[in-house]
Amino acid sequence: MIGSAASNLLDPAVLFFVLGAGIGLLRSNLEIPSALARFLTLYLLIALGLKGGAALSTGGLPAEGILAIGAAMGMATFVPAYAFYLLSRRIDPFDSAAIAATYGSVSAVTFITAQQFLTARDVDFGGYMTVAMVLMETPAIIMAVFLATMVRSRQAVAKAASAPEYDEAFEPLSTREVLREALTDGAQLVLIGSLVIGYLAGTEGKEELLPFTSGIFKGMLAFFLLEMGLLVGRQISEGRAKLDKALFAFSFLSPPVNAAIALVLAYMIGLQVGDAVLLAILASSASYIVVPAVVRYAIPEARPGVYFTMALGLTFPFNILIGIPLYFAAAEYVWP
Amino acid sequence: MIGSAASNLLDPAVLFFVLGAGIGLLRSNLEIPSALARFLTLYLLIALGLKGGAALSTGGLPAEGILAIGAAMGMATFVPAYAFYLLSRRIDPFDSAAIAATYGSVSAVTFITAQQFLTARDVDFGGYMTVAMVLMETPAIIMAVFLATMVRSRQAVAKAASAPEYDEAFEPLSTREVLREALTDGAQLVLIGSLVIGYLAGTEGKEELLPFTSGIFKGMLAFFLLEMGLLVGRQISEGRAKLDKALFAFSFLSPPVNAAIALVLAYMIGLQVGDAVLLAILASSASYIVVPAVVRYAIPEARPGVYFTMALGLTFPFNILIGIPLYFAAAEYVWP
Amino acid sequence: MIGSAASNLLDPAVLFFVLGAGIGLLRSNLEIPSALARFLTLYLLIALGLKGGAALSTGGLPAEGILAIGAAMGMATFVPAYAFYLLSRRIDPFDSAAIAATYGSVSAVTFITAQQFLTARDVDFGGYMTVAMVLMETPAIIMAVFLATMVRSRQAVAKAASAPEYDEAFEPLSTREVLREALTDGAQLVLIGSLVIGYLAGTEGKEELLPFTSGIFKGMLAFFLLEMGLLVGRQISEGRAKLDKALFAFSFLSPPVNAAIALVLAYMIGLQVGDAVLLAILASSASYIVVPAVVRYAIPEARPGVYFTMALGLTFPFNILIGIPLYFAAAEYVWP
Amino acid sequence: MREIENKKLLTIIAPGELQRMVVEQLKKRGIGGYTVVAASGAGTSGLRSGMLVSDSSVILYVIMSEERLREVLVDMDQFMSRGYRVKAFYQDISILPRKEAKPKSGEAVTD
Amino acid sequence: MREIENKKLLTIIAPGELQRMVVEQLKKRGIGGYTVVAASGAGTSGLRSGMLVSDSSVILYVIMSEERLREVLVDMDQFMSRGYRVKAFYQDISILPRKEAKPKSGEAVTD
Amino acid sequence: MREIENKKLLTIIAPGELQRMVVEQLKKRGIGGYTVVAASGAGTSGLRSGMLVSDSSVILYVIMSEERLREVLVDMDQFMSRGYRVKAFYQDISILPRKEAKPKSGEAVTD
Ligand SMILES: Nc1ncnc2c1ncn2[C@@H]1O[C@H](COP(=O)(O)O)[C@@H](O)[C@H]1O
Ligand SMILES: Nc1ncnc2c1ncn2[C@@H]1O[C@H](COP(=O)(O)O)[C@@H](O)[C@H]1O
Ligand SMILES: Nc1ncnc2c1ncn2[C@@H]1O[C@H](COP(=O)(O)O)[C@@H](O)[C@H]1O
Ligand code: NA
Ligand code: NA
Ligand code: NA
Repeated sequence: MIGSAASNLLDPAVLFFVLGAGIGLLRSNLEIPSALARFLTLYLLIALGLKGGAALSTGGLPAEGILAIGAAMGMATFVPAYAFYLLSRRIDPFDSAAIAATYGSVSAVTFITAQQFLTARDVDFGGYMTVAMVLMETPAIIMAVFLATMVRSRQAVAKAASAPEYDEAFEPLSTREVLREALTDGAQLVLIGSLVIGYLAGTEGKEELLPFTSGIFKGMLAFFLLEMGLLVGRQISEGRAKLDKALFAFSFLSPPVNAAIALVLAYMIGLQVGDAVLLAILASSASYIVVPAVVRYAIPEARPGVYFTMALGLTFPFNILIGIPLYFAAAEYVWP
Repeated sequence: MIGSAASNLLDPAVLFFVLGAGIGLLRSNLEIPSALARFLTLYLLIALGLKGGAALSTGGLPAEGILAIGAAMGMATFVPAYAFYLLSRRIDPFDSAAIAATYGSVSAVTFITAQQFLTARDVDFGGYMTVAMVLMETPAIIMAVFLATMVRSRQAVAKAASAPEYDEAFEPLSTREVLREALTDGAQLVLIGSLVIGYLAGTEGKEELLPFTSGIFKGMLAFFLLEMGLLVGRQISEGRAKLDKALFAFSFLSPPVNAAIALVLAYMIGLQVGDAVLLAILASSASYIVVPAVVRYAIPEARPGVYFTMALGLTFPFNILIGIPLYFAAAEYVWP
Repeated sequence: MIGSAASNLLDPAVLFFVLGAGIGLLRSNLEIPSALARFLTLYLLIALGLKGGAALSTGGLPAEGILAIGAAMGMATFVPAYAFYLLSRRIDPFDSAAIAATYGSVSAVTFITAQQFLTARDVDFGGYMTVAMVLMETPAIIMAVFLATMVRSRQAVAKAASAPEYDEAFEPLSTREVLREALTDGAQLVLIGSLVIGYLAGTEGKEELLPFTSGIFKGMLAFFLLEMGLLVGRQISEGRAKLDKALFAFSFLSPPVNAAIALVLAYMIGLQVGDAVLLAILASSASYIVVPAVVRYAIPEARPGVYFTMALGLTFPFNILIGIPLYFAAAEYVWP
Repeated sequence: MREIENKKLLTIIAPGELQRMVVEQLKKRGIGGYTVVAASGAGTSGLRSGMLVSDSSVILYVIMSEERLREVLVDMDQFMSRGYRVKAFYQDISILPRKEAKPKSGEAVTD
Repeated sequence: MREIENKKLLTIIAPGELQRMVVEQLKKRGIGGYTVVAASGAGTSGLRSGMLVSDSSVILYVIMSEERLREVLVDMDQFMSRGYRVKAFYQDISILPRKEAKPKSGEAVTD
Repeated sequence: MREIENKKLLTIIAPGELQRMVVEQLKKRGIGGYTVVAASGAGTSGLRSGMLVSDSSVILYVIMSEERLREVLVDMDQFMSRGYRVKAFYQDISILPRKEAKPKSGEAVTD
């Protein structure tokens, strides 16, 4: 396991993450234009989708894949539920709902980094895992919105009693509006579309795209991780959002716990080791692109300084640096 | 022909165009930074120029090429002339002049997509077709400017009679200024420059550039078409610029008509089938980058909401989705 | 030598520089989004660092390398010293200090272009030359800051005598602040980090990055040189910053002089010809990214319209077009 | 030269994800014209680098008459009381009026 | 601290393709200083996404004295009556005056 | 609707490299909120294309009270007399006040 972790830390992409974090912590004035980070995000989503679709079109969707997808959906429902249950006793309920959505969903970049990790070790995994990833986003968001609606109506009752005039201003979004936002999120649509295109495109089409989707992929990922590192480093050095201790603990403890549950589940339903590790990553990672973008719209009462910081500033580096090799080592230990 | 159209629709680049259009129609909040689209535009122009130049430097400029270029220039003069004649009887004459320039000129991205279509079917074409493309821009713009100047002086006479004080403010640009703008348009200069560099650069230089100009080309094109699809989808869903029915008809009818004329011409002068299809594409496509940029400056009286929307929102998708396979099928049917 | 210069001028990257300069001189409205230039800068620094690091990890650091680094550091101290001594007799001392830093340091893009030039001619060079390049930045900046501090205290004494009230406002930055800025400059950190990552990453990691760092490298360099050409052409056609004749002379004369000194030094310490040419390039090139960014902060009294224009607008094109083949021809003539 | 008009310039600083929401609200008030600039910044919710969609800011500028401004301010106030983190402020401006529109076929008219 | 000056801030929203034209016109009036920001937006001529050169907008900010402003407004009015789709408005600003220029060799002077 | 507040909008045009310096100075004055936009432009020191870090400009917008403004202006004046090429000007704005903060755990408070 130590060997695996060390060799993970020698992966150039991971090293670029560390470099970025270092530059951010040093408060360097390095300015990465936002257009560039957006470009790399889109690129990674497209490449991920195309690869997943291509794998699906050759590998099909075996029974194993359906089980994996089911397990993923299960995690995407279970994680927000228990997260909200635990958190809302201690912190603001809207923040709790937002965190629940964030952790119930996934981080595509963590997933991609884990895929690279597995590929470098010649461990196989199925194209359906990308489908699983895509499908995890929505349940987590929907659950969170329902939780928030629940909180809102509770508070409305309480408020109406004490300050009846405030009530008027309080017209939360209709569920229809929220669903539209969740289902038309740009990043999500690009990913799904690329998955479908990867599935549909003929072999020739795929081969022509290879230098773009595979050749330069590792370099583009390294570049993106440099930027994410920078963002994380700045967030930490800025240290504005002073988080509650409970939230700190949650950011670092829920990932391995969720990964462990996922690994047990994977073992029980008989997934191969690569799929199991990816399922663990899906369960343990937290969304810092799609979900915060939707939640900012759907649960405006929650504070992005809390859920976004936790997902990007704490859980993301944890998984990139420690989580991936840790879950892999655990899986290798258990799997025959 | 149906097979050809279907396989065109399974080309990843075309699928990405459809994906983008879908995302735009869904009014997703996907935000593609403008710097990225500009980057991809420049990239495509450079790659197109380099390839054309390289093809010229090996293939030379045979008699056939000179004929093809002549035919292209002919179309670039004939199309604006007849377009203006037809349109100005029905709509604002400045708009008519702008549309004439737009349709007399070409869309580089349509041309590139058609080249990819032919390459995927192992159909040859000459590097001189890129020269033809480059040379079509200027005559179309010059004609349009002369038409606009004509309209302007007619109107000035009419106005001077009725409202003499308005006259003063009316100092249109000198022809020199307009020509400067047309000839120094950035996109145009980058394309011409790349063509020359592709021609001059030694074999070694070319080979070093291959991973950049050819390897990742298809992926970059797909990415750009995603963006263009998004733009088209948004334009349609926005539906601000409610176009006159005649303009709708023109957007969809003039492309096949121009393509048919071009194919007849190509057949008569004895072009090979690949060159013929590209000539048809040149004749039928409408410029939405270079010409609108110049026209906005040179014919400010025309409304971009009209000519830009027609070229990008209607004719461009028509050609990408239907035009290319249609003209190819027609050519294949006729050519021996 | 003439053959070498001519073939340098047929290198696509160099041709793109000429194209960009032409477009800029024509005052075309070509607008290259700033995010794109920043992207390409970062890309080039990363690729340069990774390659240098990889070369170091295989080639090690031979005695020759240590000598080369020592010579580079010597030049980085000597050039600013003599530059300041000469210039400050004629022009503003703060401007002199800034120019000294600029010319004592290096231009990474000139260095990269020279590496490409050598590679195209199968001339070897060591990975330690990249280390030398990195190490040249800091001494030049530190020297310049000390020079500026010296000038400042001299002026403060003079002013205190004549206009005592002005004095107050005059609180220059502490050396600590300036050093922080110099050492945390973003571009510099990215380069150093990439060098270390290139050194650490396993062979596998390196190979996965190859399509990104080597495959598309030449194309990306050509693209960046197009932009730099545009910037240079605009600066010249704008002609705002009317430079003193002495500064003109300095911009064109100091490069070959510094290169000559560097070549003599290289010959004396027994470097191979490739390393010698690179040392000449390091000595003769002037920084227009890192140093001006730091100097604007550290020596605000100096005018960027002077030192930035000299480095980018005059010395950079001189070296790209004439310097590289010239120094190479000289080295080839002398080396056995 | 034509006479200068007095108008209001409303500036809205909002997270990028909320741009669509704000624009659609403007449309409901009959306002179809606006200008957007990408921004970054910092505030109580921390840094907003603009590097991720979930982390971006925009500045929207809307020129309008005083009457319309009043309506839009009420909308923005509503947004803020629902929890949306937008900033909205306005200033007086003096503007060259738009060219008298000669009605033509083929283009819709907005504010 | 030095005294604050009163100036005018002219804001011009224009298609990207017209930036050069506007800047050259400013130069004719002796104004060499300006600041430009890339923008997108919407108006009567539809969406301007900024994604294509032919589809881009810029905001130009020009700080100047009231006298100069008058001249520039006439120019902008002319542009508009020729059909150019620019918006031009101005506001009062209070500005820290530039450091008294100590004349040095080597740099030109602009507004 | 809540009452409108009167505030000052300070605009600072600065080279990109000085953004950090300006922001840190604001922080010393207790100001943690600001909005930044990337810009290009021209002035006495020539073109600033924004294409290189060493060649970039930013516009910083800071909303604040009149008292704070006074302090910050003194800072900016100091910067200018040290030679830094920043422009600083301010205007009156009318702003929708921020939602009354209900204090929650987990987030720091800035200006
Ligand atoms: N005092 C201020 N001046 C200018 N912009 C501000 C200020 N405070 C906040 N902002 C902007 O508003 C955004 C959200 O602020 P907040 O809701 O306080 O996190 C920030 O990212 C800034 O862009
Ligand atoms: N009411 C408005 N407020 C702010 N900006 C506007 C407004 N109307 C138009 N614009 C800007 O001006 C550009 C051209 O407007 P138009 O000529 O109406 O299409 C638009 O793309 C917007 O950027
Ligand atoms: N008159 C002006 N109006 C608006 N912005 C200006 C003006 N003069 C200078 N600037 C801006 O300030 C920056 C530095 O100006 P300078 O120090 O004169 O070179 C320029 O690059 C412009 O962005
Ligand atoms: Na998760
Ligand atoms: Na055409
Ligand atoms: Na040097």
